[in-house]
Amino acid sequence: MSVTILFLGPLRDLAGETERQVEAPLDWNGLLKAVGPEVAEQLDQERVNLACKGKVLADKRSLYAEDGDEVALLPPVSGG
Amino acid sequence: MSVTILFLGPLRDLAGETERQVEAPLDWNGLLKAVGPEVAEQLDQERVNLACKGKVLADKRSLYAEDGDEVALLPPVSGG
Amino acid sequence: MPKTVTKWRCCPRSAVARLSISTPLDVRLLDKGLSVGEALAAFNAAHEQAGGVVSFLGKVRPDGGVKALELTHYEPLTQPGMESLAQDALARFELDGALVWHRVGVMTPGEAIVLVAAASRHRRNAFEAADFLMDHLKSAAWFWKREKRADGWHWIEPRDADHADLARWK
Amino acid sequence: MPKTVTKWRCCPRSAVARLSISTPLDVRLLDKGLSVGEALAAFNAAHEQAGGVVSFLGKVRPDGGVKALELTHYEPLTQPGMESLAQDALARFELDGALVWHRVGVMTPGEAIVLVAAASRHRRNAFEAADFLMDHLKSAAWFWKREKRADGWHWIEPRDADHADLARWK
Repeated sequence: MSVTILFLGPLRDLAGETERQVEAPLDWNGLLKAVGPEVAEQLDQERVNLACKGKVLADKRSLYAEDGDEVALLPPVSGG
Repeated sequence: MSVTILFLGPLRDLAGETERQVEAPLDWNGLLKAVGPEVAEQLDQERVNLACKGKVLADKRSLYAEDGDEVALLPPVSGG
Repeated sequence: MPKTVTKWRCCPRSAVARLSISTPLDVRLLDKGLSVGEALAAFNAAHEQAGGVVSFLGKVRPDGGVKALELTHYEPLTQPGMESLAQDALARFELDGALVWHRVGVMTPGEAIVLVAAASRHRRNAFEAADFLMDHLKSAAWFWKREKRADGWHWIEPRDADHADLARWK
Repeated sequence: MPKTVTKWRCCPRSAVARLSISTPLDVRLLDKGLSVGEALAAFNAAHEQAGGVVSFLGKVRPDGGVKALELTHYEPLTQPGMESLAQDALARFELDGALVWHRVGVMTPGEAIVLVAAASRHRRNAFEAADFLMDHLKSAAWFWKREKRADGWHWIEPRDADHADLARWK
Protein backbone atom coordinates (compact mmCIF):
# COMPACT_ATOMS: atom_id res chain seq x y z
CA MET A 1 0.00 0.00 0.00
CA SER A 2 2.44 2.65 -1.19
CA VAL A 3 3.32 5.51 -3.53
CA THR A 4 6.69 5.59 -5.36
CA ILE A 5 8.53 8.92 -5.38
CA LEU A 6 11.06 9.22 -8.24
CA PHE A 7 13.97 11.69 -8.04
CA LEU A 8 15.07 12.69 -11.55
CA GLY A 9 18.16 14.44 -12.90
CA PRO A 10 20.09 16.53 -10.36
CA LEU A 11 17.42 15.91 -7.69
CA ARG A 12 18.64 12.32 -7.54
CA ASP A 13 21.98 13.54 -6.14
CA LEU A 14 20.28 15.90 -3.70
CA ALA A 15 17.96 13.16 -2.44
CA GLY A 16 20.79 10.63 -2.29
CA GLU A 17 18.54 8.01 -3.84
CA THR A 18 16.68 7.23 -7.07
CA GLU A 19 13.31 6.46 -5.56
CA ARG A 20 11.53 6.07 -2.27
CA GLN A 21 8.36 4.23 -1.24
CA VAL A 22 5.99 6.11 1.04
CA GLU A 23 2.56 5.32 2.40
CA ALA A 24 -0.50 6.07 0.28
CA PRO A 25 -2.27 8.40 -0.08
CA LEU A 26 0.19 11.26 -0.65
CA ASP A 27 -0.66 14.94 -1.04
CA TRP A 28 1.53 18.06 -1.49
CA ASN A 29 2.24 18.55 2.21
CA GLY A 30 2.91 14.86 2.67
CA LEU A 31 5.36 14.96 -0.23
CA LEU A 32 7.25 17.96 1.19
CA LYS A 33 7.67 16.11 4.47
CA ALA A 34 8.63 12.82 2.79
CA VAL A 35 11.47 14.21 0.64
CA GLY A 36 13.36 16.10 3.35
CA PRO A 37 14.06 19.84 3.68
CA GLU A 38 16.68 20.17 0.85
CA VAL A 39 14.56 18.58 -1.86
CA ALA A 40 11.43 20.27 -0.46
CA GLU A 41 13.08 23.66 -0.95
CA GLN A 42 13.76 22.81 -4.64
CA LEU A 43 10.28 21.39 -5.09
CA ASP A 44 8.75 24.62 -3.86
CA GLN A 45 10.34 26.54 -6.77
CA GLU A 46 8.22 27.16 -9.85
CA ARG A 47 10.85 25.65 -12.18
CA VAL A 48 10.50 22.21 -10.61
CA ASN A 49 7.53 20.21 -11.91
CA LEU A 50 5.67 17.21 -10.65
CA ALA A 51 4.22 14.28 -12.58
CA CYS A 52 1.71 11.79 -11.23
CA LYS A 53 0.74 8.64 -13.16
CA GLY A 54 2.85 9.85 -16.13
CA LYS A 55 1.18 13.28 -16.40
CA VAL A 56 2.73 16.61 -15.49
CA LEU A 57 0.46 18.38 -13.01
CA ALA A 58 -0.73 21.85 -14.01
CA ASP A 59 -0.92 22.70 -10.30
CA LYS A 60 1.58 20.55 -8.43
CA ARG A 61 0.09 21.62 -5.08
CA SER A 62 -3.07 19.72 -6.01
CA LEU A 63 -1.16 16.39 -5.87
CA TYR A 64 -3.17 13.43 -4.66
CA ALA A 65 -1.39 10.13 -5.24
CA GLU A 66 -3.04 6.86 -4.37
CA ASP A 67 -1.81 3.36 -3.82
CA GLY A 68 0.42 2.17 -6.70
CA ASP A 69 0.89 5.64 -8.20
CA GLU A 70 4.27 6.95 -9.29
CA VAL A 71 5.13 10.56 -8.40
CA ALA A 72 8.08 11.98 -10.38
CA LEU A 73 10.01 15.10 -9.33
CA LEU A 74 11.09 16.91 -12.50
CA PRO A 75 13.81 19.55 -12.25
CA PRO A 76 14.22 21.88 -15.28
CA VAL A 77 15.70 20.14 -18.33
CA SER A 78 19.34 20.74 -19.20
CA GLY A 79 20.55 23.22 -21.75
CA GLY A 80 23.32 22.73 -24.28
CA MET B 1 40.49 34.45 -85.99
CA SER B 2 37.11 34.30 -84.29
CA VAL B 3 34.97 34.81 -81.20
CA THR B 4 32.55 32.09 -80.01
CA ILE B 5 29.07 33.24 -79.01
CA LEU B 6 27.29 30.79 -76.68
CA PHE B 7 23.49 30.78 -76.35
CA LEU B 8 22.47 29.43 -72.96
CA GLY B 9 19.17 28.21 -71.51
CA PRO B 10 16.06 29.45 -73.32
CA LEU B 11 18.15 31.70 -75.59
CA ARG B 12 19.39 28.53 -77.27
CA ASP B 13 15.87 27.89 -78.59
CA LEU B 14 15.42 31.49 -79.66
CA ALA B 15 18.75 31.52 -81.52
CA GLY B 16 18.08 28.11 -83.04
CA GLU B 17 21.65 27.07 -82.28
CA THR B 18 23.99 26.42 -79.35
CA GLU B 19 26.89 28.53 -80.51
CA ARG B 20 28.10 30.64 -83.39
CA GLN B 21 31.58 31.71 -84.53
CA VAL B 22 31.96 35.36 -85.55
CA GLU B 23 34.95 37.44 -86.54
CA ALA B 24 37.12 39.05 -83.87
CA PRO B 25 37.11 41.58 -82.38
CA LEU B 26 33.52 41.82 -81.15
CA ASP B 27 31.93 44.73 -79.25
CA TRP B 28 28.36 45.34 -77.99
CA ASN B 29 27.04 46.69 -81.29
CA GLY B 30 28.74 43.93 -83.21
CA LEU B 31 27.15 41.36 -80.91
CA LEU B 32 23.64 42.80 -81.33
CA LYS B 33 24.03 42.56 -85.11
CA ALA B 34 25.55 39.07 -84.99
CA VAL B 35 22.76 37.45 -82.92
CA GLY B 36 19.79 38.63 -84.96
CA PRO B 37 16.88 40.90 -83.93
CA GLU B 38 15.01 38.45 -81.66
CA VAL B 39 17.98 37.58 -79.46
CA ALA B 40 19.19 41.21 -79.61
CA GLU B 41 15.88 42.33 -78.11
CA GLN B 42 16.34 39.91 -75.18
CA LEU B 43 19.98 40.89 -74.76
CA ASP B 44 19.02 44.52 -74.41
CA GLN B 45 16.96 43.71 -71.28
CA GLU B 46 18.61 44.23 -67.90
CA ARG B 47 17.79 40.69 -66.78
CA VAL B 48 20.01 39.14 -69.45
CA ASN B 49 23.73 39.07 -68.57
CA LEU B 50 26.86 38.65 -70.61
CA ALA B 51 30.04 36.75 -69.74
CA CYS B 52 33.35 37.12 -71.56
CA LYS B 53 36.28 34.77 -70.84
CA GLY B 54 34.30 33.17 -68.02
CA LYS B 55 33.53 36.43 -66.19
CA VAL B 56 30.12 38.13 -65.98
CA LEU B 57 30.49 41.72 -67.21
CA ALA B 58 29.40 44.43 -64.77
CA ASP B 59 28.52 46.58 -67.79
CA LYS B 60 27.68 44.31 -70.70
CA ARG B 61 27.74 47.27 -73.12
CA SER B 62 31.50 47.54 -72.51
CA LEU B 63 32.05 44.14 -74.23
CA TYR B 64 35.27 43.81 -76.14
CA ALA B 65 36.02 40.21 -77.16
CA GLU B 66 39.21 39.31 -78.95
CA ASP B 67 40.34 36.35 -80.99
CA GLY B 68 39.74 33.05 -79.16
CA ASP B 69 37.41 34.57 -76.55
CA GLU B 70 34.10 32.98 -75.56
CA VAL B 71 31.09 35.28 -75.11
CA ALA B 72 28.18 33.69 -73.23
CA LEU B 73 24.62 35.06 -73.29
CA LEU B 74 23.08 34.39 -69.87
CA PRO B 75 19.30 34.64 -69.49
CA PRO B 76 17.93 34.80 -65.92
CA VAL B 77 18.25 31.53 -64.02
CA SER B 78 15.17 29.37 -63.55
CA GLY B 79 13.01 29.35 -60.46
CA GLY B 80 11.57 26.32 -58.71
CA MET C 1 1.17 5.91 -22.85
CA PRO C 2 -1.38 7.96 -24.84
CA LYS C 3 -1.92 6.93 -28.46
CA THR C 4 -1.39 9.54 -31.18
CA VAL C 5 -4.03 9.98 -33.84
CA THR C 6 -1.87 9.52 -36.94
CA LYS C 7 -2.18 6.29 -38.82
CA TRP C 8 1.18 4.60 -38.88
CA ARG C 9 2.17 2.38 -41.73
CA CYS C 10 5.28 0.45 -42.43
CA CYS C 11 7.37 1.16 -45.47
CA PRO C 12 8.92 -1.46 -47.70
CA ARG C 13 12.61 -1.75 -46.88
CA SER C 14 14.68 0.23 -49.35
CA ALA C 15 17.32 -1.50 -51.44
CA VAL C 16 19.97 0.86 -50.07
CA ALA C 17 18.82 1.02 -46.48
CA ARG C 18 18.38 -1.88 -44.15
CA LEU C 19 16.23 0.22 -41.85
CA SER C 20 12.45 0.33 -41.81
CA ILE C 21 10.99 3.79 -41.34
CA SER C 22 7.47 4.46 -40.10
CA THR C 23 5.50 7.06 -42.01
CA PRO C 24 4.49 9.78 -41.64
CA LEU C 25 6.24 9.85 -38.24
CA ASP C 26 9.15 7.84 -36.93
CA VAL C 27 9.90 8.72 -33.29
CA ARG C 28 12.47 6.73 -31.33
CA LEU C 29 14.39 6.73 -28.09
CA LEU C 30 17.60 4.80 -28.63
CA ASP C 31 19.87 3.37 -25.97
CA LYS C 32 22.72 2.73 -28.38
CA GLY C 33 24.44 4.36 -31.38
CA LEU C 34 22.54 5.27 -34.52
CA SER C 35 23.73 5.03 -38.12
CA VAL C 36 22.97 8.46 -39.52
CA GLY C 37 23.64 7.68 -43.18
CA GLU C 38 21.36 4.65 -43.13
CA ALA C 39 18.63 6.46 -41.22
CA LEU C 40 18.57 9.36 -43.69
CA ALA C 41 18.77 7.09 -46.72
CA ALA C 42 15.77 5.16 -45.40
CA PHE C 43 13.87 8.36 -44.56
CA ASN C 44 14.50 9.75 -48.06
CA ALA C 45 13.37 6.50 -49.63
CA ALA C 46 10.21 6.55 -47.49
CA HIS C 47 9.38 10.09 -48.71
CA GLU C 48 10.19 9.92 -52.40
CA GLN C 49 7.43 12.37 -53.29
CA ALA C 50 8.76 15.16 -51.06
CA GLY C 51 10.61 17.91 -52.89
CA GLY C 52 12.81 18.77 -49.93
CA VAL C 53 14.28 17.01 -46.91
CA VAL C 54 16.09 18.84 -44.12
CA SER C 55 17.97 16.99 -41.41
CA PHE C 56 19.75 17.98 -38.24
CA LEU C 57 22.32 15.82 -36.51
CA GLY C 58 23.55 16.77 -33.05
CA LYS C 59 26.74 15.20 -31.74
CA VAL C 60 28.56 15.20 -28.41
CA ARG C 61 31.17 17.96 -28.62
CA PRO C 62 34.65 17.26 -27.26
CA ASP C 63 34.61 20.60 -25.40
CA GLY C 64 36.36 21.46 -22.16
CA GLY C 65 37.72 18.01 -21.54
CA VAL C 66 34.35 16.25 -21.67
CA LYS C 67 34.98 12.51 -21.56
CA ALA C 68 31.37 11.34 -21.60
CA LEU C 69 27.82 12.62 -21.55
CA GLU C 70 24.90 10.93 -19.82
CA LEU C 71 21.32 11.63 -20.72
CA THR C 72 18.59 10.53 -18.34
CA HIS C 73 14.90 10.89 -19.01
CA TYR C 74 11.50 9.98 -17.62
CA GLU C 75 10.15 7.47 -20.08
CA PRO C 76 6.40 7.94 -19.34
CA LEU C 77 6.80 11.59 -20.45
CA THR C 78 9.59 11.39 -23.03
CA GLN C 79 8.14 9.12 -25.70
CA PRO C 80 4.61 10.68 -25.69
CA GLY C 81 6.19 14.15 -25.54
CA MET C 82 8.31 13.47 -28.61
CA GLU C 83 5.39 11.92 -30.50
CA SER C 84 3.12 14.84 -29.73
CA LEU C 85 5.82 17.30 -30.82
CA ALA C 86 6.31 15.44 -34.11
CA GLN C 87 2.53 15.55 -34.66
CA ASP C 88 2.53 19.30 -34.09
CA ALA C 89 5.33 19.80 -36.63
CA LEU C 90 3.59 17.56 -39.16
CA ALA C 91 0.42 19.66 -39.05
CA ARG C 92 2.01 23.09 -38.61
CA PHE C 93 4.45 22.79 -41.52
CA GLU C 94 2.36 20.55 -43.79
CA LEU C 95 5.05 17.89 -43.81
CA ASP C 96 5.03 14.66 -45.74
CA GLY C 97 6.83 13.13 -42.80
CA ALA C 98 9.24 13.58 -39.92
CA LEU C 99 11.88 11.56 -38.12
CA VAL C 100 12.74 12.30 -34.48
CA TRP C 101 15.39 10.08 -32.91
CA HIS C 102 17.07 10.73 -29.57
CA ARG C 103 19.79 8.86 -27.74
CA VAL C 104 19.65 8.23 -24.01
CA GLY C 105 22.32 6.78 -21.72
CA VAL C 106 26.06 7.35 -21.81
CA MET C 107 27.71 8.74 -24.97
CA THR C 108 31.28 9.73 -25.83
CA PRO C 109 32.44 12.78 -27.85
CA GLY C 110 31.68 12.50 -31.58
CA GLU C 111 28.67 10.22 -31.00
CA ALA C 112 25.23 11.25 -32.26
CA ILE C 113 22.77 12.49 -29.63
CA VAL C 114 19.87 13.53 -31.82
CA LEU C 115 18.73 13.19 -35.40
CA VAL C 116 15.68 14.96 -36.79
CA ALA C 117 14.51 15.09 -40.39
CA ALA C 118 11.55 16.76 -42.08
CA ALA C 119 10.24 16.01 -45.57
CA SER C 120 8.03 18.51 -47.32
CA ARG C 121 6.87 19.72 -50.68
CA HIS C 122 8.43 23.11 -49.96
CA ARG C 123 11.97 23.80 -48.89
CA ARG C 124 11.09 26.57 -46.43
CA ASN C 125 8.65 24.30 -44.57
CA ALA C 126 11.21 21.53 -44.23
CA PHE C 127 13.80 23.96 -42.83
CA GLU C 128 11.37 25.51 -40.37
CA ALA C 129 10.06 22.14 -39.21
CA ALA C 130 13.55 20.79 -38.43
CA ASP C 131 14.40 24.02 -36.61
CA PHE C 132 11.08 23.90 -34.69
CA LEU C 133 11.62 20.25 -33.72
CA MET C 134 15.09 21.01 -32.33
CA ASP C 135 13.94 24.10 -30.42
CA HIS C 136 11.11 22.15 -28.77
CA LEU C 137 12.69 18.77 -28.26
CA LYS C 138 14.32 19.52 -24.93
CA SER C 139 11.22 20.98 -23.36
CA ALA C 140 8.96 18.29 -24.84
CA ALA C 141 11.12 15.40 -23.82
CA TRP C 142 12.40 15.95 -20.28
CA PHE C 143 16.09 15.15 -20.71
CA TRP C 144 18.67 15.78 -18.01
CA LYS C 145 22.31 15.83 -18.99
CA ARG C 146 25.48 15.41 -17.04
CA GLU C 147 29.04 15.52 -18.30
CA LYS C 148 31.99 13.53 -17.12
CA ARG C 149 35.11 15.64 -16.86
CA ALA C 150 38.50 14.92 -15.24
CA ASP C 151 37.03 15.76 -11.82
CA GLY C 152 33.90 13.67 -12.19
CA TRP C 153 30.27 14.11 -13.24
CA HIS C 154 28.60 17.55 -13.51
CA TRP C 155 24.93 18.28 -14.19
CA ILE C 156 24.25 20.72 -17.02
CA GLU C 157 22.03 23.61 -16.00
CA PRO C 158 19.12 24.99 -18.08
CA ARG C 159 20.16 27.79 -20.45
CA ASP C 160 18.43 31.11 -21.04
CA ALA C 161 19.09 30.69 -24.76
CA ASP C 162 16.63 27.78 -24.81
CA HIS C 163 13.82 30.04 -23.68
CA ALA C 164 14.73 32.55 -26.38
CA ASP C 165 14.68 29.73 -28.98
CA LEU C 166 11.20 28.68 -27.88
CA ALA C 167 9.90 32.25 -27.89
CA ARG C 168 10.63 32.44 -31.65
CA TRP C 169 7.64 30.16 -32.34
CA LYS C 170 5.08 31.85 -30.08
CA MET D 1 38.97 28.68 -63.11
CA PRO D 2 39.98 30.88 -60.14
CA LYS D 3 41.52 29.11 -57.17
CA THR D 4 39.89 29.56 -53.79
CA VAL D 5 42.05 30.48 -50.81
CA THR D 6 41.02 27.67 -48.47
CA LYS D 7 43.46 24.88 -47.89
CA TRP D 8 41.91 21.64 -49.03
CA ARG D 9 42.86 18.42 -47.44
CA CYS D 10 41.72 14.92 -48.03
CA CYS D 11 40.05 12.94 -45.31
CA PRO D 12 40.74 9.34 -44.47
CA ARG D 13 37.96 7.20 -45.87
CA SER D 14 35.48 6.32 -43.17
CA ALA D 15 34.75 2.71 -42.34
CA VAL D 16 31.05 3.29 -43.06
CA ALA D 17 31.36 5.52 -46.10
CA ARG D 18 33.18 4.69 -49.28
CA LEU D 19 33.26 8.34 -50.29
CA SER D 20 36.13 10.73 -49.76
CA ILE D 21 35.09 14.20 -48.66
CA SER D 22 37.26 17.31 -49.03
CA THR D 23 37.43 19.58 -46.01
CA PRO D 24 36.49 22.20 -45.15
CA LEU D 25 34.63 22.51 -48.47
CA ASP D 26 33.41 19.84 -50.85
CA VAL D 27 31.80 21.40 -53.94
CA ARG D 28 30.75 19.21 -56.86
CA LEU D 29 28.81 19.29 -60.08
CA LEU D 30 27.58 15.79 -60.79
CA ASP D 31 26.33 14.43 -64.09
CA LYS D 32 24.84 11.33 -62.54
CA GLY D 33 22.91 10.23 -59.45
CA LEU D 34 24.24 10.80 -55.97
CA SER D 35 23.97 8.53 -52.95
CA VAL D 36 22.63 10.81 -50.23
CA GLY D 37 23.09 8.44 -47.30
CA GLU D 38 26.72 7.76 -48.20
CA ALA D 39 27.47 11.42 -48.83
CA LEU D 40 26.08 12.50 -45.46
CA ALA D 41 27.75 9.63 -43.59
CA ALA D 42 31.09 10.65 -45.12
CA PHE D 43 30.48 14.35 -44.38
CA ASN D 44 29.61 13.57 -40.75
CA ALA D 45 32.72 11.41 -40.40
CA ALA D 46 34.84 14.21 -41.89
CA HIS D 47 33.50 16.67 -39.30
CA GLU D 48 33.49 14.63 -36.13
CA GLN D 49 34.28 17.67 -33.99
CA ALA D 50 31.22 19.65 -35.13
CA GLY D 51 28.36 19.73 -32.64
CA GLY D 52 25.69 20.10 -35.33
CA VAL D 53 25.20 19.15 -38.96
CA VAL D 54 22.27 20.38 -41.05
CA SER D 55 21.57 18.99 -44.50
CA PHE D 56 19.13 19.83 -47.26
CA LEU D 57 18.23 17.43 -50.03
CA GLY D 58 16.21 18.67 -52.99
CA LYS D 59 14.51 16.14 -55.25
CA VAL D 60 12.66 16.32 -58.55
CA ARG D 61 8.96 16.55 -57.70
CA PRO D 62 6.48 14.47 -59.67
CA ASP D 63 4.22 17.51 -60.11
CA GLY D 64 1.91 18.32 -63.00
CA GLY D 65 2.88 15.36 -65.10
CA VAL D 66 6.59 16.15 -65.17
CA LYS D 67 8.39 13.22 -66.78
CA ALA D 68 11.92 14.61 -66.68
CA LEU D 69 13.90 17.69 -65.72
CA GLU D 70 16.97 18.96 -67.53
CA LEU D 71 19.45 21.30 -65.91
CA THR D 72 21.93 23.11 -68.11
CA HIS D 73 24.66 25.39 -66.80
CA TYR D 74 27.68 27.38 -67.93
CA GLU D 75 30.61 25.52 -66.43
CA PRO D 76 33.12 28.43 -66.38
CA LEU D 77 30.72 30.26 -64.04
CA THR D 78 29.01 27.41 -62.20
CA GLN D 79 31.91 25.69 -60.43
CA PRO D 80 33.68 28.93 -59.31
CA GLY D 81 30.30 30.42 -58.35
CA MET D 82 29.48 27.46 -56.13
CA GLU D 83 32.96 27.46 -54.57
CA SER D 84 32.82 31.15 -53.84
CA LEU D 85 29.35 30.77 -52.29
CA ALA D 86 30.58 27.92 -50.08
CA GLN D 87 33.52 30.09 -48.98
CA ASP D 88 31.13 32.90 -48.06
CA ALA D 89 29.00 30.56 -45.97
CA LEU D 90 32.08 29.10 -44.27
CA ALA D 91 33.24 32.53 -43.12
CA ARG D 92 29.84 34.08 -42.43
CA PHE D 93 28.53 31.26 -40.24
CA GLU D 94 31.85 30.11 -38.74
CA LEU D 95 31.40 26.64 -40.13
CA ASP D 96 33.67 23.67 -39.62
CA GLY D 97 32.80 22.64 -43.15
CA ALA D 98 30.24 22.59 -45.94
CA LEU D 99 29.18 20.27 -48.73
CA VAL D 100 27.55 21.66 -51.88
CA TRP D 101 26.65 19.11 -54.54
CA HIS D 102 24.48 19.83 -57.57
CA ARG D 103 23.26 17.58 -60.35
CA VAL D 104 23.27 18.70 -63.98
CA GLY D 105 21.78 16.97 -67.02
CA VAL D 106 18.52 15.02 -67.25
CA MET D 107 16.82 13.74 -64.07
CA THR D 108 13.55 11.92 -63.41
CA PRO D 109 11.04 12.51 -60.56
CA GLY D 110 12.31 11.34 -57.17
CA GLU D 111 15.96 11.82 -58.15
CA ALA D 112 18.18 14.13 -56.09
CA ILE D 113 18.98 17.54 -57.66
CA VAL D 114 20.88 19.17 -54.86
CA LEU D 115 22.47 18.25 -51.55
CA VAL D 116 23.96 20.80 -49.17
CA ALA D 117 25.29 20.21 -45.67
CA ALA D 118 26.79 22.53 -43.07
CA ALA D 119 28.76 21.46 -40.00
CA SER D 120 29.19 23.87 -37.13
CA ARG D 121 29.84 24.13 -33.45
CA HIS D 122 26.44 25.78 -33.00
CA ARG D 123 23.11 24.48 -34.20
CA ARG D 124 21.73 27.87 -35.24
CA ASN D 125 24.76 28.54 -37.46
CA ALA D 126 24.45 25.19 -39.23
CA PHE D 127 20.74 25.82 -39.93
CA GLU D 128 21.33 29.32 -41.22
CA ALA D 129 24.26 28.26 -43.40
CA ALA D 130 22.26 25.50 -45.13
CA ASP D 131 19.36 27.91 -45.67
CA PHE D 132 21.75 30.59 -47.00
CA LEU D 133 23.43 28.12 -49.36
CA MET D 134 20.09 27.05 -50.82
CA ASP D 135 18.81 30.62 -51.22
CA HIS D 136 21.97 31.67 -53.07
CA LEU D 137 22.75 28.56 -55.06
CA LYS D 138 20.56 29.37 -58.02
CA SER D 139 21.88 32.88 -58.47
CA ALA D 140 25.49 31.82 -57.80
CA ALA D 141 25.46 28.92 -60.16
CA TRP D 142 23.64 29.87 -63.37
CA PHE D 143 21.34 26.91 -63.82
CA TRP D 144 18.59 26.82 -66.41
CA LYS D 145 15.86 24.25 -66.03
CA ARG D 146 13.40 22.76 -68.43
CA GLU D 147 10.73 20.19 -67.77
CA LYS D 148 9.50 17.45 -70.04
CA ARG D 149 5.73 17.11 -69.91
CA ALA D 150 3.34 15.17 -72.16
CA ASP D 151 3.50 17.99 -74.74
CA GLY D 152 7.28 18.31 -74.76
CA TRP D 153 9.96 20.42 -73.08
CA HIS D 154 9.19 23.71 -71.28
CA TRP D 155 11.69 26.19 -69.85
CA ILE D 156 11.09 27.21 -66.24
CA GLU D 157 10.91 30.95 -65.72
CA PRO D 158 12.58 32.86 -62.87
CA ARG D 159 10.36 33.26 -59.81
CA ASP D 160 9.77 36.37 -57.72
CA ALA D 161 9.98 34.21 -54.59
CA ASP D 162 13.68 33.67 -55.33
CA HIS D 163 14.32 37.39 -55.08
CA ALA D 164 12.45 37.51 -51.77
CA ASP D 165 14.57 34.59 -50.48
CA LEU D 166 17.78 36.44 -51.36
CA ALA D 167 16.58 39.69 -49.81
CA ARG D 168 16.42 37.93 -46.40
CA TRP D 169 20.23 37.93 -46.23
CA LYS D 170 20.88 41.55 -47.28
